[in-house]
Amino acid sequence: MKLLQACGVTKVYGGLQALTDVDLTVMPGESVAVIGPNGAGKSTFLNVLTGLTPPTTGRVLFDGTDVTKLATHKRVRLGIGRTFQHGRLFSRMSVLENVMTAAETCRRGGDGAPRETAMRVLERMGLAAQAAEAVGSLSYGQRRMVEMCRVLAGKPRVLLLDEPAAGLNSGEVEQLVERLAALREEHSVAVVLIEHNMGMVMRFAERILVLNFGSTIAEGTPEEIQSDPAVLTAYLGEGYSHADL
Amino acid sequence: AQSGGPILIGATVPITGPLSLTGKQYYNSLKMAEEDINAAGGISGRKISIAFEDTQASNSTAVNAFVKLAQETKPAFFFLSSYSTQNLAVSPEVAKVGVPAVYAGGADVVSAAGNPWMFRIRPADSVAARAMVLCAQTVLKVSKPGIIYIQNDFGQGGANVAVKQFEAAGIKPVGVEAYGQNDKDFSAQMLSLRSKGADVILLFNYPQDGAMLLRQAKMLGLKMPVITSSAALVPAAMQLLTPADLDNVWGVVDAFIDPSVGPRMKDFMTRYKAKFGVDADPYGLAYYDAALLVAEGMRKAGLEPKALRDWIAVTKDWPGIGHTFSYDAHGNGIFDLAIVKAKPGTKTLQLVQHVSVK
Amino acid sequence: MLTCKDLTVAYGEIVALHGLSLTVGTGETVALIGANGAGKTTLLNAISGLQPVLSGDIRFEDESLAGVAAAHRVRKGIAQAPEGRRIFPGLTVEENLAVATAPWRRWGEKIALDLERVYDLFPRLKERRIQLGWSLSGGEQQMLAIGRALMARPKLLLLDEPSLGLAPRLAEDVYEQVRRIGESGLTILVVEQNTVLALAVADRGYVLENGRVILDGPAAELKRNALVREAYLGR
Amino acid sequence: MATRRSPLLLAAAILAVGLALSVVLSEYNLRLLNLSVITAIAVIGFNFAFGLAGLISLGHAAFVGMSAYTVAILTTATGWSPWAAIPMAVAGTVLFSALIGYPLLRLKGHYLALATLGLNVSFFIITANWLSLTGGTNGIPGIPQLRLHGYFISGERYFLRFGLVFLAAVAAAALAFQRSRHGRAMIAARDDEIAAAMSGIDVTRVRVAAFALSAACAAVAGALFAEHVRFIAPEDFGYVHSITYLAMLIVGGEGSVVGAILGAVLLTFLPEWLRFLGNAYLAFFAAMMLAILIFLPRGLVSLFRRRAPRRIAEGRS
Amino acid sequence: MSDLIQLFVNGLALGSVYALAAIGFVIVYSATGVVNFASGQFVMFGTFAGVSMLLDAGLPWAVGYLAVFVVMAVFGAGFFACLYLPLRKSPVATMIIGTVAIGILMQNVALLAFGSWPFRLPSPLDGLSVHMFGAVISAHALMVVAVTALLVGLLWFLLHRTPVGIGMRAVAQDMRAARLMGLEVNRLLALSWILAALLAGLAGLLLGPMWFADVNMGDPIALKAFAASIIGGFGSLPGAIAGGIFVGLTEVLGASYISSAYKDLIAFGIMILFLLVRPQGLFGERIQDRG
Ligand SMILES: Nc1ncnc2c1ncn2[C@@H]1O[C@H](COP(=O)(O)OP(=O)(O)OP(=O)(O)O)[C@@H](O)[C@H]1O
Ligand SMILES: Nc1ncnc2c1ncn2[C@@H]1O[C@H](COP(=O)(O)OP(=O)(O)OP(=O)(O)O)[C@@H](O)[C@H]1O
Ligand SMILES: [Mg+2]
Ligand SMILES: [Mg+2]
Repeated sequence: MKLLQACGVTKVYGGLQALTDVDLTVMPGESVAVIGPNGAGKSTFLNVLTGLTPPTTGRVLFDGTDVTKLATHKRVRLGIGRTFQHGRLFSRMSVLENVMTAAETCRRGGDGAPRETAMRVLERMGLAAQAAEAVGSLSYGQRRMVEMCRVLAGKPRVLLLDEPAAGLNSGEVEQLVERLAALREEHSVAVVLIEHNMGMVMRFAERILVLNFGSTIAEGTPEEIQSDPAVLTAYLGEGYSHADL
Repeated sequence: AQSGGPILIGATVPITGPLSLTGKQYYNSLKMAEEDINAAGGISGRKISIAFEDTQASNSTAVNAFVKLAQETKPAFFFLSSYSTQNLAVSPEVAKVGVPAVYAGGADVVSAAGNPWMFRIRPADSVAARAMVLCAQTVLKVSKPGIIYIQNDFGQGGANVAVKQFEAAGIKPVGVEAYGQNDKDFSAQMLSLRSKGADVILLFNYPQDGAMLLRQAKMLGLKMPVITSSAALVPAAMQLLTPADLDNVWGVVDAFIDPSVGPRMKDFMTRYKAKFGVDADPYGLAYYDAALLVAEGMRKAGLEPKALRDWIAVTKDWPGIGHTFSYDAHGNGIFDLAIVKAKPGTKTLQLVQHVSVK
Repeated sequence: MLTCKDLTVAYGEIVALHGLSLTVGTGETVALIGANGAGKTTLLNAISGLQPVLSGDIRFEDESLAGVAAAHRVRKGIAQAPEGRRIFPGLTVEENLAVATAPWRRWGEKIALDLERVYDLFPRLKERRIQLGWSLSGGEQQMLAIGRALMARPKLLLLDEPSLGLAPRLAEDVYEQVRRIGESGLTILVVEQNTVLALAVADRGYVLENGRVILDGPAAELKRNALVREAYLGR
Repeated sequence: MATRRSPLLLAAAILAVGLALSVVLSEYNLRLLNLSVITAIAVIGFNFAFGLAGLISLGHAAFVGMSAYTVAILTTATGWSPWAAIPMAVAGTVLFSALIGYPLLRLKGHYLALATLGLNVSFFIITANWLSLTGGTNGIPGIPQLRLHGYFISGERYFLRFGLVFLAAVAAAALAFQRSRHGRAMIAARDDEIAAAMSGIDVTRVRVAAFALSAACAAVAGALFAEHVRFIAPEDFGYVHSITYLAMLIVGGEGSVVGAILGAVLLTFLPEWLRFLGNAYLAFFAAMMLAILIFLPRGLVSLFRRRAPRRIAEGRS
Repeated sequence: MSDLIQLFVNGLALGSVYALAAIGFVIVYSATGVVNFASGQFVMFGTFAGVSMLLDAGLPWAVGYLAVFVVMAVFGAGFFACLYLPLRKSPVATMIIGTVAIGILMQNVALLAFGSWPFRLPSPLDGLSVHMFGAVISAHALMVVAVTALLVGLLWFLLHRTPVGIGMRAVAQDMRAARLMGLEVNRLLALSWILAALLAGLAGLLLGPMWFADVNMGDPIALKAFAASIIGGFGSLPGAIAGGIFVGLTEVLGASYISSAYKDLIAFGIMILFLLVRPQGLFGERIQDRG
C-alpha cells in the first residue's frame, strides 16, 4: 500500500517553472531523500505535498485518497508532518506549549492527554529539561529540535524534513540520524528528507530522488546516485568522493 | 440649594474638537454675561460664577461633563451645548438631576421628548427651515427649489422640514443633496441641482463648509440665488469670503447682528469685539441673552430649581437683545428669524425682513 | 589587521563570550569553528559593532574600535555577510548590492565595475538582477549576501556560515570563490559548521567552545588534531 | 503571572473591587466606572482578535454599534423587551462578524487594519443615512430601561452592579479560554501562520473564531451601552472608538485580560481627571499616553508582573 | 456634457490633494515601515506654518514658503528624535497608537496656539482660474495637480534610483542588516521623517488656499489618503497618485450619479473590495512568505 504519492506535479511561478512533472512514491516506513542544487524546487515540492502551495497541475495522494485540494491542516491531521528549512516556532510560547499545540490538534482516540504526549516526545528528543523555557532563548540547533518535536507530537505517518541538519555539526547530525532511525523502527514512520549534507543522506536514505531545475534527473539507491554522472555534474561536483564525508 | 458664596452655574459646551469653532463663542458670551451680571450687582447681592466643562464632539463626553458638574459643582442652572445629539444624550440626566437648563441645539426631537427642565434659546430647526422656505416663496418667489444639506442632525432635520413645507405649498423640490461634514468639493451636488433646473438653492450648513459652498457656487458659475442658514454668515465664516462670494446670497439668520437694531445691540457688539477681538455672532448672543434671562428669573423666582423652571416656562415676551423670548409647552422660546443680504460689493449684511414662524 | 583581546560579551545574564582573544593577520583567511551556541555569531557581531562588548578590546588596523558605531566600522573596511543572510526582501538583487556601496560611494560615482565583479563571482545573481530579494532560493540568497558584503569594498570580510543550506557543489563553489577572494588579498574571517570546507581554504583556525578559544593553529595542523577530528570532522 | 490565576479568582476580584467601589463612589465616578466596565468588556473582546490572534481590527466599534442599534431598534420600534433584544443583538452581531470575517481575515497587518477601518467608516455612513431605520444622525432616544423582578435597573449604582456581573463573567470566560487549547491555537496562528497550519491548526477557522468572539464581547458591550445611556447616535461608534479600544489594550497590556480591564479603566478616567487643565487637557492626555507607550511598552500589567526579559528577534519588519 | 467635464476636473483636483496627502504617508511607510496615523495632522501643521508665516508674520511669498519648509524640517527632525526613536522597536500596533496619540497632541497644541477659527491661506495664484471645454478650474487647483505629478516623479526617482533612497528603503526592511551594510541608519531615518514633514508642509501650503486652515482638518484628510494608498498599492508612489485620483473621482462622480449621501460608502467599499481581491493595489509589489 502506497502511503504518499505525487503524480506529475508541476508548479509554475509567473514565467518560472519551479517543478516539472515530478513523481514520487513513498511506502510506509520508507526513507526517501530529495536532493538537488539550490533552487531546484525541493522546498516547493514539499510545499505542494503539504498543501501550502497548490500545484499548477498534478495530484497528491495520501493513503490512496486524493488530497490535492485538501487544506494543509487537514493533511496534517491525516498524518503528514513537516519541518521547515528556516525553522518556524511559535515565539510567544514555551517549548512545551509549542509541542502541545500539535498534540492537541492531532489528537486521536486512545491518545493520552496532550501535555503528556508532548512531554514524552520532548524526553525522547532530549529536550525535557528545556520544556518550560521560552523558545527565544534556545540555540539554533535546539530550536530545530523543538520543531521536530512539534511535528512528532502530531503522530505523523510520514515526516517531511527540510534540511534538518543545516547548522548542526557532525556530532549533532549523528545524533539526529540515530533518533530518526529509532523513530522509524518503532512507529514505522516514513521520512522524506531534503538535505545538502551528503553524509546524512547517504547514511539515512533508502532511495534518493534528484531534482534539477524542477525536473527529476535521477532516482535510485544511494550507491547508484553517487556514481550517476548527471548527478555529479549537476549537484555533487566533479570532485565528489565518498572519502570527503 | 446653595448658600453663601457665589451662585454656581454650569456650562457644558464644546471647547475642543471640531465643534469648538462655535463653542468658543458660547464660552466668550457666557464669560461676558457673568461679568455683566456681577457688575450689575449679581443676584440679590450674590455674585454668579460659571463653571465650564468641555463636551468635545462626543455625546459621551458631554454627559460626563454634565454629570461631573451636577455632582461636584452642584450648579443652580445649566447651559448645555448647541449640538442636538449631545443634548439628547444628556436629557435623561438633566431630568434625573432636576435642575433647569437651556440649550441651543435646533433639533425638534429634543423638545419633542418633553423634558420639562430643558429650554431652547434658539429657533428650532423646523422654525429655521420654515423661515428659509418662506424666504424662497415670498421674498424670491421661486418654484423649483433645490436643497443641499450637511449630513448631521441639523442638516438632515432642516432638509426634511423644508421638503415637507414645500410640499405642503404644492412645490416639489427638484433635488435634495447631502454632503459630509468634512467634504471639500461640492460640485457634484450643485451641478446636479442646476441640471435639474433648480431656481434657488437652500443650504443647510455649518460655518466652514458653508463658506466653502458659497465660494464654490461662484466658481462653478451658478446663477440662481442661494438661501443659506445662519452658519455661513457668522463672522468665522464671513472672514473666509469675498464680497463677490456673497452676491445673490440670502441668509436666514437667527438674529440680525447690526448696530442699527438698537442701542443694546450696539453696546453688546462693541464690547464683545473689544473684549475678545472677534465679532459677535447670533449663537453667542443667544447664550448671552439666556444668561440675562436666567439672572432675572433667579432674582424673581429664587434659586429653587422647580420655582426657577416654572418661572422660565411661563416667560412671555421677555426682551432679549437678539430675540423676544416666549416659551411654549415644549420649552421652545424663539420663533423669529431675520432674512439678510449683503450690501452689493461689500460684506456688510443688511436686513431684508424679519420672519416670524408660529 | 584584527586583534580581539579578552572579549566578554553577554546577553543579559547569559555570558556568550568569556574573555576571548583572537588575531587575524593582513591577507589571512582564518576559520572559526565550534558547536552550536559556542558564540561564533556573537563574536562576529561584536566585531561588526552590532553587539556591545562588556569588557576587552577590539583593534582593527591598530585602532581601537571601542565606541565606533557599526556603520563606521563598515567605512573602516569591515563587512559582514550575516547569519541568516538578511537579504532586504523588498529590494531587487541589484538594489541589495547597491545598498552596500553606501559607505564609500560619492555622488555620481558609478558602481558598474563592482557589480560586474560580483556577477563574475556569482553569475546566477546576474540572471536574477531585477528579482526581489524575498523570492530567491536559499542558495541564491547566500550568494547575494556574500556579494553584498563585497560591494562594501572591505579590507576584512566576515562570513557567518556561508555554506549553510547550500548544495555540496555550490558550497564548494562558494568556498572556491572565498578562496579566490582571499587570494586577491582580502582578509577573511569565516565562521563555519562545515569544518572540512572551512579548513580547506583557511590559513589558520580557531576552535570555540562555550565562548572560549580552546584550540588554535594553522589549518593543516587543526585538520590533524585528534579533538577536531573527533568533534568536528566526524570519526 | 496573570495566566496562572484562576478565572474564578479573577471574577471574584472584579466583583469584590467593583462592589466595594459601587458603595463609596460618587454618582459621577460611578458613571465613569460604568463606562469603563462596558468598555472593558469590549476591550476584552478585542483582546481575542488582537491580543491572541494578532488581528489588528480597527472596526471593533462597528460591532459595538451594530449590537447597540439592534437593541435600540428592537426595543423602540418593535417594542421588544430588552431581555429578548439583547441576546438577539449579540447573536446577530456574531453572525455578521463571522460572515464578513471569512473574506476579510485573509488580510493581515496593516491591510486588515485599514480594511476594518473602512468597515467602521462604512458603518457610520450607513447608520447616519438610513433614516427610516436608525433615525439618521439624530440617533435613537428613549431606549427602555432594563427591568429585573419588576424593578428598573436605574441609577448608576444599580447599573454598575448589573454590569459587573457581565464583566466578571466575560473576563473569567476569556481567561479560561486563553489558557485552553483554543487560546493556544490562536496564539500559534498569530506567531506563525504557516507553522500553525503545519501543526494541524485550521488557521482560517481560528481567525474567524477569534474575530467572532471579539464581536460577541463587543456586542455585549454594545447592548449594555444602549441600556446604560438609553440614547445612541452614529458618532458613538465612529472609527475613533475602534482606535481607542486598541489604545486601551496596548496601554493596559496586550494579550492580558487584566491588562484589557486596566487599560479601559485608565483611558476612560484619565481625560476626565485631566479636565482641570482646561483647554489643554487633551494635549496632556495624549502626552501621557505617549509616555506610557514609551516607558511601559508592555502596558500597565507589566507594573504588576515580574518576568525575565525575553529574547526578541530584532529587525524583521 | 460640460457638467461631466466639470465634475471630472473637480474630481481630478480633489484627487490630487488626496494623492498629495497620501505621498507623505507613503514615504514614511516605505522608509520607516510606520503607518502614520498622524499624517493628516502633519499636513495641518504645514498649513498652520503657512498661516503663521504668510498671514501672521506677513512674509512675502518666497520667504514665507521657505520659512515654512524650515519650520517643517525642524519639526520632522524633532519628531524623529523625541517620538520615533523611543518607539522605534515597538510592535506595529503600538506604533499605530503612538502616532494616533501624537496626532491628538498636535491637534490640541494647534488648537491652543491658533484657536478654533478657520483661516484662509492665500495663494500666489489667488483669483485666477482657467476655463476649458466649458469647465472652470482655479489656477491654484491646476498647480496642485501639476505639483503632485512632479513630486511623485521626483520621489520615485529618489527612492528607486539614488543610493540615499535605496538606503532608506533598506532601513525600513531590515534595520540590523542595514547597519551591517554601513548605512547610517539613524541619519536615514531622520532624513525620512524630515522629508515626510517637508512634504506635509508643501501639502499644507497647497491645501490651505483650497480647503481653509482648520485645526481639525487632519483626520478627514488622512482617512481619504489611506483609502487612496490602499487602492493605489500600499507604499507605492505611483499608486498614491492613481489611488488619490481614483478616490477623488469616485467621490465626485459617485455623489453626482449614485448618491451624495452614500458617496463615501462607495469609496470605502471599493477600498475594501480592492483589499480583498487585489491587496497589492494597482501598483503595489507583493512580498510573500516562502515556506
Ligand atoms: N513564491 C514564489 N514566487 C516566485 N518564485 C518562487 C517562489 N517560490 C520559489 N520560487 C522559485 O522557485 C525555485 C525553486 O525554489 P525552492 O525554494 O523550491 O528551491 P530549493 O530546491 O528548496 O532550494 P534550496 O536548496 O536553496 O532551498 C527558485 O528558483 C525560486 O526562486
Ligand atoms: N539575542 C540573544 N539573547 C540571549 N541569548 C543569546 C542571544 N543570541 C545568542 N544567545 C546565546 O549566546 C550563545 C552564543 O550564541 P551564538 O549565536 O553566538 O552561537 P553560534 O556559535 O553562532 O551558534 P550557531 O552555530 O548555532 O549559529 C548561545 O548560548 C545563545 O543561546
Ligand atoms: Mg529549500
Ligand atoms: Mg551562528
